[in-house]
Amino acid sequence: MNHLEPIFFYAFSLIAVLGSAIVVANKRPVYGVLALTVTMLALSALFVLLKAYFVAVIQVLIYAGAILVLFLFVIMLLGMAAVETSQRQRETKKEALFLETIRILKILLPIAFFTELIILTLAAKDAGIGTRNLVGTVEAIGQALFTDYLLPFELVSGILLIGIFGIVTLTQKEEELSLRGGPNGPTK
Amino acid sequence: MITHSIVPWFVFIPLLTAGLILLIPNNRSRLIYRVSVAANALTLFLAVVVFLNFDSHQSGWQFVVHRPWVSALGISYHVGLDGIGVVMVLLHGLLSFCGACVSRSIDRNIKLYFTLYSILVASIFGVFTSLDIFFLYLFYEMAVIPLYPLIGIWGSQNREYAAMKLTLYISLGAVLALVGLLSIYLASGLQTFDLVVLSEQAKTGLFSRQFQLWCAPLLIFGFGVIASLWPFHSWSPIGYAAAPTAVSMLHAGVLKKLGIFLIIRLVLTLLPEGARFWMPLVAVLCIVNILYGAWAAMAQNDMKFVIGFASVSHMGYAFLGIAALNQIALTGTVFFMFAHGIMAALCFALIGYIYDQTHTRIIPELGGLAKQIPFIAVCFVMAAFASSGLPGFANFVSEILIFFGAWETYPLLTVLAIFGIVVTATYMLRMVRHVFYGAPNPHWEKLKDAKALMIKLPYGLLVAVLLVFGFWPSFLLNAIRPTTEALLETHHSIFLTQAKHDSALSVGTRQLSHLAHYLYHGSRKENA
Amino acid sequence: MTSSFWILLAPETGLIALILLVLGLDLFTKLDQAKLILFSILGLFLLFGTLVFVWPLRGNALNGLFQVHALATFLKFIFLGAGLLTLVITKEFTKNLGNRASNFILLILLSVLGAFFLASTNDLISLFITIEWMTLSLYILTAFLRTDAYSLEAGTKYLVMGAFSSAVFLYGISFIYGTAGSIRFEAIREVASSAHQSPLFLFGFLLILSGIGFKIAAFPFQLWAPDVYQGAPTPVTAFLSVASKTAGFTALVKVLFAVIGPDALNWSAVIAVISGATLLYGNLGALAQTNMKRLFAYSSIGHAGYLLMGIAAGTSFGLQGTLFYLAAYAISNLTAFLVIVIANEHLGSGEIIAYRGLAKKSPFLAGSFFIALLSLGGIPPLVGFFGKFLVLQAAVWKGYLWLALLGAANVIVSLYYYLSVIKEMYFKPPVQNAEQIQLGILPQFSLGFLVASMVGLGIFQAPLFYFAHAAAQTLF
Amino acid sequence: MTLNHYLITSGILFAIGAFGVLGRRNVIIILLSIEIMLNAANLSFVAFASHLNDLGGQVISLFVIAIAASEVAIGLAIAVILFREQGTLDPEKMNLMKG
Amino acid sequence: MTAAASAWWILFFPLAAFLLIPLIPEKKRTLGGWLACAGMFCAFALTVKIAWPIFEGQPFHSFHASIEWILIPNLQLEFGVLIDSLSVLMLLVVTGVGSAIFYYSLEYMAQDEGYRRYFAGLSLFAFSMIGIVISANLLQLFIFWELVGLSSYLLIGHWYQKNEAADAGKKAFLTNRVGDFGFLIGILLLWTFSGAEAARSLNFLNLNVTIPAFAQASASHGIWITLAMLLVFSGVLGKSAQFPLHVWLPDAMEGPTPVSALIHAATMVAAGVYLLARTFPLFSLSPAALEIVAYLGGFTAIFAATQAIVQNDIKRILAYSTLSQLGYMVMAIGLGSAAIGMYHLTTHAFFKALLFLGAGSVIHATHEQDIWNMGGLAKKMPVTSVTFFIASFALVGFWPASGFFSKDEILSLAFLENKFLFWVAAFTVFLTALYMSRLIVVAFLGTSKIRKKLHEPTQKMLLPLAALAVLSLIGGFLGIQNILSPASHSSHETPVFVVALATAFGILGVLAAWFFYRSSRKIQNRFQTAFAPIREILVRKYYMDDLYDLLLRYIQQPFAQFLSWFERKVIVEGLVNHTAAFAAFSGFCLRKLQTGRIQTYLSVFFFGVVILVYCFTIANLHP
Repeated sequence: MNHLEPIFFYAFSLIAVLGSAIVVANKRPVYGVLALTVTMLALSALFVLLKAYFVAVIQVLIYAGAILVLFLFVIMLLGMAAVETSQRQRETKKEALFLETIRILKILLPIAFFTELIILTLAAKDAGIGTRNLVGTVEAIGQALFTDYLLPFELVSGILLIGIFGIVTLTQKEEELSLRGGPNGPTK
Repeated sequence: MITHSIVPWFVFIPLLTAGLILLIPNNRSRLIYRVSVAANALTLFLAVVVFLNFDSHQSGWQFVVHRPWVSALGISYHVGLDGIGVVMVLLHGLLSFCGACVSRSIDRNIKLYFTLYSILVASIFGVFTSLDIFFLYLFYEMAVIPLYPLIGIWGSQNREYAAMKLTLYISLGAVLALVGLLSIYLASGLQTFDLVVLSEQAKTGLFSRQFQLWCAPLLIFGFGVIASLWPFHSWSPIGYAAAPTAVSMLHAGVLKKLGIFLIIRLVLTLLPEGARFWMPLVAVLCIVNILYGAWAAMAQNDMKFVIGFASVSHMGYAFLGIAALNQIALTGTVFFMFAHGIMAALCFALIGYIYDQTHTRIIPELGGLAKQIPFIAVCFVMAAFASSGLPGFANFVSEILIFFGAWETYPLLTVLAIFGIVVTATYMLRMVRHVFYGAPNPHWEKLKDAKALMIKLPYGLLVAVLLVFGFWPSFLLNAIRPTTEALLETHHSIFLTQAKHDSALSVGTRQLSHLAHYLYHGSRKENA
Repeated sequence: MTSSFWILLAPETGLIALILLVLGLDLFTKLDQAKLILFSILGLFLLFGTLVFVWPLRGNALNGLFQVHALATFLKFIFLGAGLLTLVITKEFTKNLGNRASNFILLILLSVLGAFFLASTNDLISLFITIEWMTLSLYILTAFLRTDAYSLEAGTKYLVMGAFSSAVFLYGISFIYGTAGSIRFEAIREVASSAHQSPLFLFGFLLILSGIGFKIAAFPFQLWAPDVYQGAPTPVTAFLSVASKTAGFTALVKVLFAVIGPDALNWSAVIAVISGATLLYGNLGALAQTNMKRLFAYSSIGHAGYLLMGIAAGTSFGLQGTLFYLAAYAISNLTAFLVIVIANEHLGSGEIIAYRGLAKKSPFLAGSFFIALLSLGGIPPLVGFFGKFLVLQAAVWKGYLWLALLGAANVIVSLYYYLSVIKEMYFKPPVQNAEQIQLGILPQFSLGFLVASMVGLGIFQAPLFYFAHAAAQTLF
Repeated sequence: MTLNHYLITSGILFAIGAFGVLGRRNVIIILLSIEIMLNAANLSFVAFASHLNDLGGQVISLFVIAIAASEVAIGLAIAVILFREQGTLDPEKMNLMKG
Repeated sequence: MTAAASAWWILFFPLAAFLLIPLIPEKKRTLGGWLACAGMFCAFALTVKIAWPIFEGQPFHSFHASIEWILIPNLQLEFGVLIDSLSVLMLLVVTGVGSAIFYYSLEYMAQDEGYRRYFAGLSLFAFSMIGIVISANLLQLFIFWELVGLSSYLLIGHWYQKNEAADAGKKAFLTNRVGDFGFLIGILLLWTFSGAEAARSLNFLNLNVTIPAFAQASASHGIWITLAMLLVFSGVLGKSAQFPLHVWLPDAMEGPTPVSALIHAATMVAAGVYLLARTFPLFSLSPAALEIVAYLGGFTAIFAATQAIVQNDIKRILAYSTLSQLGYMVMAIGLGSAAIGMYHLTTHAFFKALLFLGAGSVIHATHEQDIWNMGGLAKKMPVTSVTFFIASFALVGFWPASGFFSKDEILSLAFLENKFLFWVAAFTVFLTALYMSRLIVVAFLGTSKIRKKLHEPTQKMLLPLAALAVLSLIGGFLGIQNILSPASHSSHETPVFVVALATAFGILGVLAAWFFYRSSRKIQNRFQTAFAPIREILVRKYYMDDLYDLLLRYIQQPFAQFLSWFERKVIVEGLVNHTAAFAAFSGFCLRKLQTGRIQTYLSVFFFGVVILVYCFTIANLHP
């Protein structure tokens, strides 16, 4: 399959890039989520090319299957039309110049960053992808997780706990709050 | 001997007093006042004991107490006195006592006032007694901060602005000096802040000439701020005008002297070549101080502003004495710090008395007060003459010593400095004339003179001290002399080969170009 | 492994136990929220015992991924103290939290737990995860008062910016990993100290630096801080300004000294420049502020500049200075926030102008604030002074005379706005009613203790100094 | 295919993500863009893992996915409240605090 | 008691009186006066004891004693006494005339509110003046020199509630300060010249050796000596009220009259002359300096005398006269004879003190100072008038009064040394006679314009008058001139021409005044209108006061105001406030960056990343 690798690489790369471009370019978050799903799938294909099979599977399961669905749920919850990107606010002339600069920066900066990356990548000694005998099987990864990466593994569980906790805390029902009188902001 | 470990108590007693005052309930104001006066009387007594027990035949440190503190950094609790320190301690003891006495007119928040006052007193004592650069600096900055609330809460006109300006200005000087002090610590490579060790080593050429040249101005101008070296003086008149009486007294009397004291103690001892290089510039600036301050004083209408500018002017003499870098002038400077401290404090105390009675300090509004308040008038006239360098007062002796010394190094500048005395007499007598002399103003019929002994005491004490040391200067000079002699020995040994006189006229350009050079090129090579 | 796993992890284990206990109490009993806070405070207080216990221990666990040494313990002391005092502050803030106060304290406890792990990490990915752990809980805490527009705005801003910076951080880690071949500190250090690194290594390093720069609010990554500090609930602001900043500096110290090494890559100059710019931005920006919390946001940016100054020196001494400064800053800043939270509750406003005449309303409160502000301003004999003294000394030592002078000048600028606050409290009469503010026993005791420690550690610097010394030595 | 190919792909993704975060005025799209950036990092981790012949990179990418999940969860929670409280998802409309 | 010890005691007695008087309660105030007198009498008695050998006609053995005062390496300052014939003579004058005036004051000031203050001040003056006289070194002399300035200030301003008195005291002190400014620099110069660094001394005996040595060391040193001596002389200008620093003396007449007698006529103003005599060995090293001294003295003599003619205040007339006579003394010394200067100083002390005391009696009786309001006093106060006439006689220089001898010495000296100055001096004799006769004619002769009944003062005031009158009359026969120059005096004879000319000028002056002021009003008025411009100049004191006023008002005060402005605007606002404002402004600009918009923040953040990466990687890739 070696000879086909470039074709697959370029194809999936292109899909990933195009997908992400659609994410940032369109106005409707729903399209964005769908485009991102495509990107994720393309990325998982790239992972397969790199023989990171487990990661590829997880990528599809978690990202496409869980995270992006979460996004969709939220969008549905809030209503499709409501989440659409709003029009530009009017700004005063004084602000305009400053904001225009920032707007140009917003386009230029990613480009500049990418250029830097390319320059540095090219300056670094080029190296091929290694011997390719590394295979990211479930077994091998499980082995690594419980030896060299035990601490981060445990810590990630903490992070997930916080994620759950956060959602619970932030979205608890208002009525419960009103039992003790609503919060009054002290910082105004 | 009792005096063996007496020196730490100069700091402890006021600090303990501050603690004690905090424990007294707020409504017992008289008690707070009495405790404070008693504590300051006790420190004054200790100061006198130390002064009398001081062995004026040796130049070394006396009453030394030495304890390790943070030994990894070379910080130790090291206190002691030399001939200069003992004089300053006596001065501060006197003034803090008198300041406490005249604080009877403070009428609100007395507890906080005396707490802060005691902290102020303690930290100034700390500076005069510390032999460790770290503690020296610690106490120095600690002395600055109580001034802010003291002026801001109990001050008079423009107090908030004045308090802020004064505090920031002096702190700026302090932090500049801090950078210099740290450089000294690091450049020495001895890992010690101990002034005694450093000064011993400095005699053997511990610091390179290059280092001294850029480090000295940090200290000279950093400490120069608090001693109101021109053009860093502008906090001073406005600060004094706003401050409550006792604070003006301590500030003009002692705090300003801290700058000179520290320049002597640190720059002259540790950085002799740097001092020598920069002193001509200081000499020129201090002449500006003298004349500028004096003339500006002449245009003032507020009594405190007059004295404020007067003290700016007078500090010029102290700088001149240092700049001359010879023993006569240096001895004179130390004596001058003492004499001027007493005199300036006396002036502020008397103005405070007048202000308490009349609620004005504007000269044209007063007049003919000598009839109603003869005691205050007599004291003020004495202070005015002391200020203008009349023989019989300690100020004359010190000024004449400075002139004799400075004459050796900067004859032309000395002539200008002497002219300053003429101007001084002009504005002081102008004030006496328009405040105390002239037709009595019916508005001030009801003024009360200081009658009770306790009220008279601070003024009388200060006048008496001025006179005693004016007639009998050796009493102080004997204590100072060996120290200044030892201090300048370093200079003599280093500069014996160099040309004797720096031309006072070529002053400035060379120094400034050097400063610019170091600002551009930094000091990195130095430390590497 | 010199000591057994459980002994080394005693503080973390204890904290986890405490969290579970609090969670249990919250879920299964009808314990009053205030009592729950007191319980947590007590628990954290007892945890100091475990820290004292592990203090002399050295060793590692979990395959060398978890390290216990003086630096870790030193930092854990700060984290624990910050957590404890944040809870004391929260106690004064309870009525704004409604019935979710238990969630609030649990998040703070969790955050402290994350910080504990952070102090002990020995690889980049754990470092990233623990930082992310803290940040995630702080997103929630910041937006905690969700109906309050300020809190919500702060939360959103923090979240978006934090996530962006995390991505940058992570991207940087990937390059370090790729060029060094490992995420273990020792392994990376070997690569870093070799003569020729890949440009991508440097690239990764700078991205990591940016990510950490965001956490510590260093120039030019500091823009979020004022808004988030101002909008967050006051206890969170306190926690952000102390614990989160300390976490950032923990990461920075680890990256610079343990991962890169003090002599490699010549990073000292970068940090020095950032330090100077941060100093200027924080202090100059603070000059015109009218809101107390926003003022403290700027001031904490300024303090980040001083903290960076010690690091810029790149020496053990400089690191020691930074660590001392961190502790001093933590004590002083938390004192200030304890006062702010009490004052805000009573004055009904967070504007500086509302503090007028506070000295009349509560001399004790005003006095504590006074001392805290002076300590932050670096006035002797308070602990903040010695911290500044050390970092300035470190800068001079390194030869950054300009930086030391800039730092010195900034002392004056900062003094200006600190003194302005004192001016409002002491020089001006109260605006409206001058009724006395009554303090509870807990804040009274805490303030007393904090003021005593600011003065005490300012005069007897040796204990903290030597502790910081030992901590700094572990990385050299 | 060399390492550089993968790195450049990840760079492009990162830059696009960064642009999305910087330029889009919708919190949900910003969150999506952050996902893109995190995935760019993931790609780079996995590519380096292959290059180094080390499983670590792949393991790390798993952690990243978990972290991203948490982050998204919290982010979306905040987005929901934001919308509920203020009726908009435009971050630029929030500037109560400035200066 | 050794002689040195008695010298110390002379100094001590007035000091003790000064210190004790404030302690006396107001109720027993007369005790204070007597205490002051006692101090002075004791000083006088001791002086006589020291001077006794002179009275016996034996040569006087001078002696010197000192104690250390300030001791610093390279600067030893002593406190010492130097008693030689010069100081003995001066001491006799000071204590003798002083005793008389102290005694006189007992009565004169009896009713005054500030009685004790007055006597304390007088005692302080006596102490300082004696200090000047017995000083063994130049700096010590300077110290007492300043102290007499202080006592003069206090005594002139005795009636401080009167604006004129308060101003006059200030003016006197400050004018003296200007002179002393030069004096101190002169002292410093002399100190530098007085030898190697360690051996320097300001002791007179020492200076008399070292300065000539310095002068001889190099030809170029002469100019330095001249400079130093002129600077010392500037002190004399102030104290002895020589042109151009003479302006304070007429104003000083605001003080009580005995003070004018003692301080501003007999002793203190003569201290300048004493200083010239004391440092004469040094002055004589510089002919140029001496010449300037002589010309300034001569000029002051005639300059002051002309102004005396138009004064109406009895004390002011005498004050200008004092100026003029001091000019004589200074001129005499400038012409090379300290002895003659001192001689005139002595006789002048007698008759001028007498004149002032007489004037004091008149004022005491009439409460009037304007001579035009007096008239006919000779009949009402005969004793006072007789003594006044005697003193005037001496002042003009008629034989056989003391003034005749001393003034003739001066005139003949001038005749020998400098013809121009001789004519100036001689013409001044005419002027002297003119203004004194005018005073006598207007105030003492003619008809009285005072309504109330006048009394001669009591014995307490008359006794000093009588004593001084006797001395003024016979002072020329006491051999005072021999005290200072026993040998040299007989060497040159007074030219008859000089004596005759002086007497003729004197008589001429008397006659002119007699005829003019006895004449009718009409003639006087016509004369006055004819000479109105000149009279205006004289009345305005040659515009000297106006000149100083202008200097102060248009130069010094604006300069002070300018500096005050500079302080406010440039230093405070410019340097300080603008720095603060700059900091605040940069803070303001920074706040602009803080827009509150997330994406601006993010852009800045990312910008920072890009820049950081650029600076530390890309920029270093291709160096």
